[in-house]
Amino acid sequence: MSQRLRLWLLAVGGAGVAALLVAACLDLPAFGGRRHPYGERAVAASLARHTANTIASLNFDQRAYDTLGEISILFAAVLGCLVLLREARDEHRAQPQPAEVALPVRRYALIALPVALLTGLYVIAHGQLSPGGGFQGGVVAATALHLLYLGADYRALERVRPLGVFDVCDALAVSAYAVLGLAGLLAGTAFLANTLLPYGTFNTLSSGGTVPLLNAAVGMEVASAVVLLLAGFLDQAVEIEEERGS
Amino acid sequence: MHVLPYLVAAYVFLTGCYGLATSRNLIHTVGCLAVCQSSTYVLLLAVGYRDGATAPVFSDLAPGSRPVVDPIVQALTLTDIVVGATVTALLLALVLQIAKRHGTLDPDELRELRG
Amino acid sequence: MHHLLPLLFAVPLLGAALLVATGRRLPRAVAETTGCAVSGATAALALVLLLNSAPPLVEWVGGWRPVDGESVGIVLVGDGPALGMAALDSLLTLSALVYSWRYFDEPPRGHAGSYPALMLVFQGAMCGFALAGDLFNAFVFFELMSVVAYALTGYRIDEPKAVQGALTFGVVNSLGAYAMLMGIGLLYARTGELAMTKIGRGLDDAAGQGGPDALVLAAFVLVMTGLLVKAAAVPFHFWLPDAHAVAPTPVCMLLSGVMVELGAYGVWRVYGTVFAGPGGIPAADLTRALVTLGVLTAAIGAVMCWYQRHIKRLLAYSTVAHTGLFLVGLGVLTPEGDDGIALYLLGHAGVKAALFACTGALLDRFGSVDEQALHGRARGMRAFGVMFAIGGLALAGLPPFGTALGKAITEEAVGGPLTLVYVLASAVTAGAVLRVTARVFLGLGPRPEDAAYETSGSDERPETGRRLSRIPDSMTAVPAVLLAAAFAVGVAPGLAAVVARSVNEAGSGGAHTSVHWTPHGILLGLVSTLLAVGLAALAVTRPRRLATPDWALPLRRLQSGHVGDYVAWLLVGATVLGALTLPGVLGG
Amino acid sequence: MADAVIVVALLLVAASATAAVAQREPARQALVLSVLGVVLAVLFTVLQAPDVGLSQLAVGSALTPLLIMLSVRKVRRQARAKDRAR
Repeated sequence: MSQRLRLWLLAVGGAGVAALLVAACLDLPAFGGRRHPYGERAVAASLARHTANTIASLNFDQRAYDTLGEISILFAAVLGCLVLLREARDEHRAQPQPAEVALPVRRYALIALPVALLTGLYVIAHGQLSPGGGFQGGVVAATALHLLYLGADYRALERVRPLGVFDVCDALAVSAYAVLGLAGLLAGTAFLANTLLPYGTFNTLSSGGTVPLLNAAVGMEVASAVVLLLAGFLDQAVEIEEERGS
Repeated sequence: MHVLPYLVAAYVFLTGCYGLATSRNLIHTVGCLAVCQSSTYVLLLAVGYRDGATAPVFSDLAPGSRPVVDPIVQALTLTDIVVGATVTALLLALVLQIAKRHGTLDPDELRELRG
Repeated sequence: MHHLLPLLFAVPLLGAALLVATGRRLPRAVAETTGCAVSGATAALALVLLLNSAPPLVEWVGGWRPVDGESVGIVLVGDGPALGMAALDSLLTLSALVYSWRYFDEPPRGHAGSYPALMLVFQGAMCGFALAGDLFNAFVFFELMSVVAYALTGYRIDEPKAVQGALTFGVVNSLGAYAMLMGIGLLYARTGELAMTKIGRGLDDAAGQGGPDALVLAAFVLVMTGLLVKAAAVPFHFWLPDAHAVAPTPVCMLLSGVMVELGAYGVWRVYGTVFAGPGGIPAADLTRALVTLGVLTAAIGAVMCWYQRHIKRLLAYSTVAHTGLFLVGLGVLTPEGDDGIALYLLGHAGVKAALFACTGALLDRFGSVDEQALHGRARGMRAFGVMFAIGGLALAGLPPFGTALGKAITEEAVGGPLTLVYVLASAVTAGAVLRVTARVFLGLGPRPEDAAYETSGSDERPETGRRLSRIPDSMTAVPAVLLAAAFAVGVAPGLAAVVARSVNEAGSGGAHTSVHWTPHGILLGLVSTLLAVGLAALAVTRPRRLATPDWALPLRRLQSGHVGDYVAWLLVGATVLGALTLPGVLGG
Repeated sequence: MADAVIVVALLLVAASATAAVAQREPARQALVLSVLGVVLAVLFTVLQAPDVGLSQLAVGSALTPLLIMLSVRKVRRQARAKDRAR
């Protein structure tokens, strides 16, 4: 199809969808409205179960099943990326050259690394109390590890990042989440029911029943998934080469 | 102000679609898809906003003392963001393989699947 | 019993996690056995739940049962159609895993478990989507299903076509999913709810006496765009031939056999529970939209199917044509139409998967799936030739296959000129399959010449590492069993009545219908079979007469393999969908 | 006051989204995308969604652009290797 025809189609389709969306926007309740029935129920349910951060209660208790689906997406995407970025038949690995890193960069990276790592862990741990949680903390912690690549070199990173271990962590975290769900079923209530543990004192680290446990599982899953994803791409960018002449 | 956030979401979505349709580089295509997706975040959070309300976190807020914004859409957006990152990663992995096997990233030059 | 519903997703997921955790040390045979065992166990669970699904099972995950009619949790609905789809996809996954038993070459080094693990997650995702009673939850599983499908489609990374097809698939489907999410956002803004039944009630309350407005229309169009992209309705269908033709064969069996159909199922479910009320989209408008798109899909799918020489691509287009037929049947909104489509879908899944399985055997034996290059070469593969021919006849609707029964009931429900669409579309696609049988397995007719604008299937790599000199028994048994199952759907006494009852209980408020063979239906089935045989015979003996005519060339050029084109078509499709449903909104 | 901040953040989102689409050079697009990520995070924070803002900051402005940069690097390295082989 020619470029021109495509632009015409795009113009027609875009105009149609734009008209539809604008008409819909005009019918939407005004921005900042007060009517949020499901939201109010969710806040009440969260407080009843002693979870200070309503978002955490939604993600790990009320709509915990969505989160199971979501970490499965993460799990599946990591698996998919590892399969897609494997060494093909006509490729081999080349040892990367140790790179010279400017001293200020190295200093900055090596100081920032532990700070970022701790921040990540702190954010995970306080998921049910303050903004943050397994997702955010997991990404921060995993990205922090890669400051090592910036500060030292690729081989240093490879040493602190045994991929086999992260593979297992990735699978374990998903299983842990699902098994916690099964525990609810076995205890006679329902899948992913938050009735196993006492709800604890409001606004403490152990409050919220199984919320902190599920949160930790998600943190572990996200962290290992991000490490594995970045590892797949780094491998491609740094190590894997095509055979000459192919 | 009543409809501006929704209109911005619609605009971002369509802009992303324009980028997808006219892209000349598949890595750019994947980036445009990420733009499309960010429109859904804007729409969802705009739907949940409430004038004069605060975040639904009660660690230093007495329950019931102030109205809070809708937490549901925030939970949905959180899920959505993680989904977006994984889709981006997976598509980029495919793009890398296309670059290897076809030697080009210009969709106009990929001529294997036609008719 | 209803507490077990989430296990249909959790069990395969745990199995996949187990395979990944131990995958580095696991020998291949153990990994594949585990995969089959877990998949089989899930299938068994789905069947047990299906047998107990009257009255429908409803599960509130996390025990968040409604208090005063309000809940904050996620609801799963395990009625007949939902559990039926779950059982179908589980059984098909099991047969795909058995088919690929020791067949797939080169599991990535140190990741012997990754292929069965991906298949298990795919199975769980499809079950989760079928059971979802909450719109956002449906979106999550929709995405999970898509993500796994992209990875599986691009599995053979050294095939240029495979990675290109997978990327196209990924971009178009993700965009569709985001459109669907925007639609969900609009519905949440209007009703403040996420459970499908509650959204439906919320729309009715909000509309009062007024009927639907632009917001409902836009939400409908956006949500349906996502689902129709998955169902590959014209003009959202372009990704399907590109992806299904290049995916590994066992994956094709799942993609064509059940994933695309899940899109049609989603359309039926979402319309029925969300938009069917007085505040939703009026029935006449839905019928106009679905029947128009369905007829177009069936026509374009059938024409394009006829002119393919790449056998997998040919089968992929036949899937497009058949989903068009499914959409028409669902679009007329009669209980009989729903029953017919349910049976048609079951029969089609078995037949289409079996045809793909036979094509996979050709690929592994000869390293080609090109109709012209293979001319007469497969004379020795008699068993596959017979199965391919039977598959073609079943696709045409030869009684007493399940496809024929479903088609006959649907034809009666749609009535009038639409019957003709069913007869023609099934005859043309089946004719193409029979033509392939005659040329490839029997070596009939002269060798045809090359055309200019098309995808040939000759330089494909076998999926087994090296060419097979003998096809393993597991690869022969799977298509045979699948065809037998499609046959059983048509003849098993009482099955049709049970399917009809559970579909009506879920969809049309327990309407009583009688579904059985009628002389009229048998006659139409025979007519389309004869037509298919005649077309195939004509094509083989007089190839020139049926060469691509000039009017079909522009149609073929539309399938350009360019992602940008497909995105533009997606927007056009959403506009068309909006235009087709607009009158009811203006009238209300 | 809050309204004005929201309006500004929204307009910035629209502008940086346009820029991200208009910048057709992938490596530069990655940078623009990370700006879009930051702007979105700001918008989410003023919309009283700190949780979402935080994850958008981590994912949208760090992880996604990083993945794009790595892909660009791989493609360039491959092109260089091809040139050398010639």
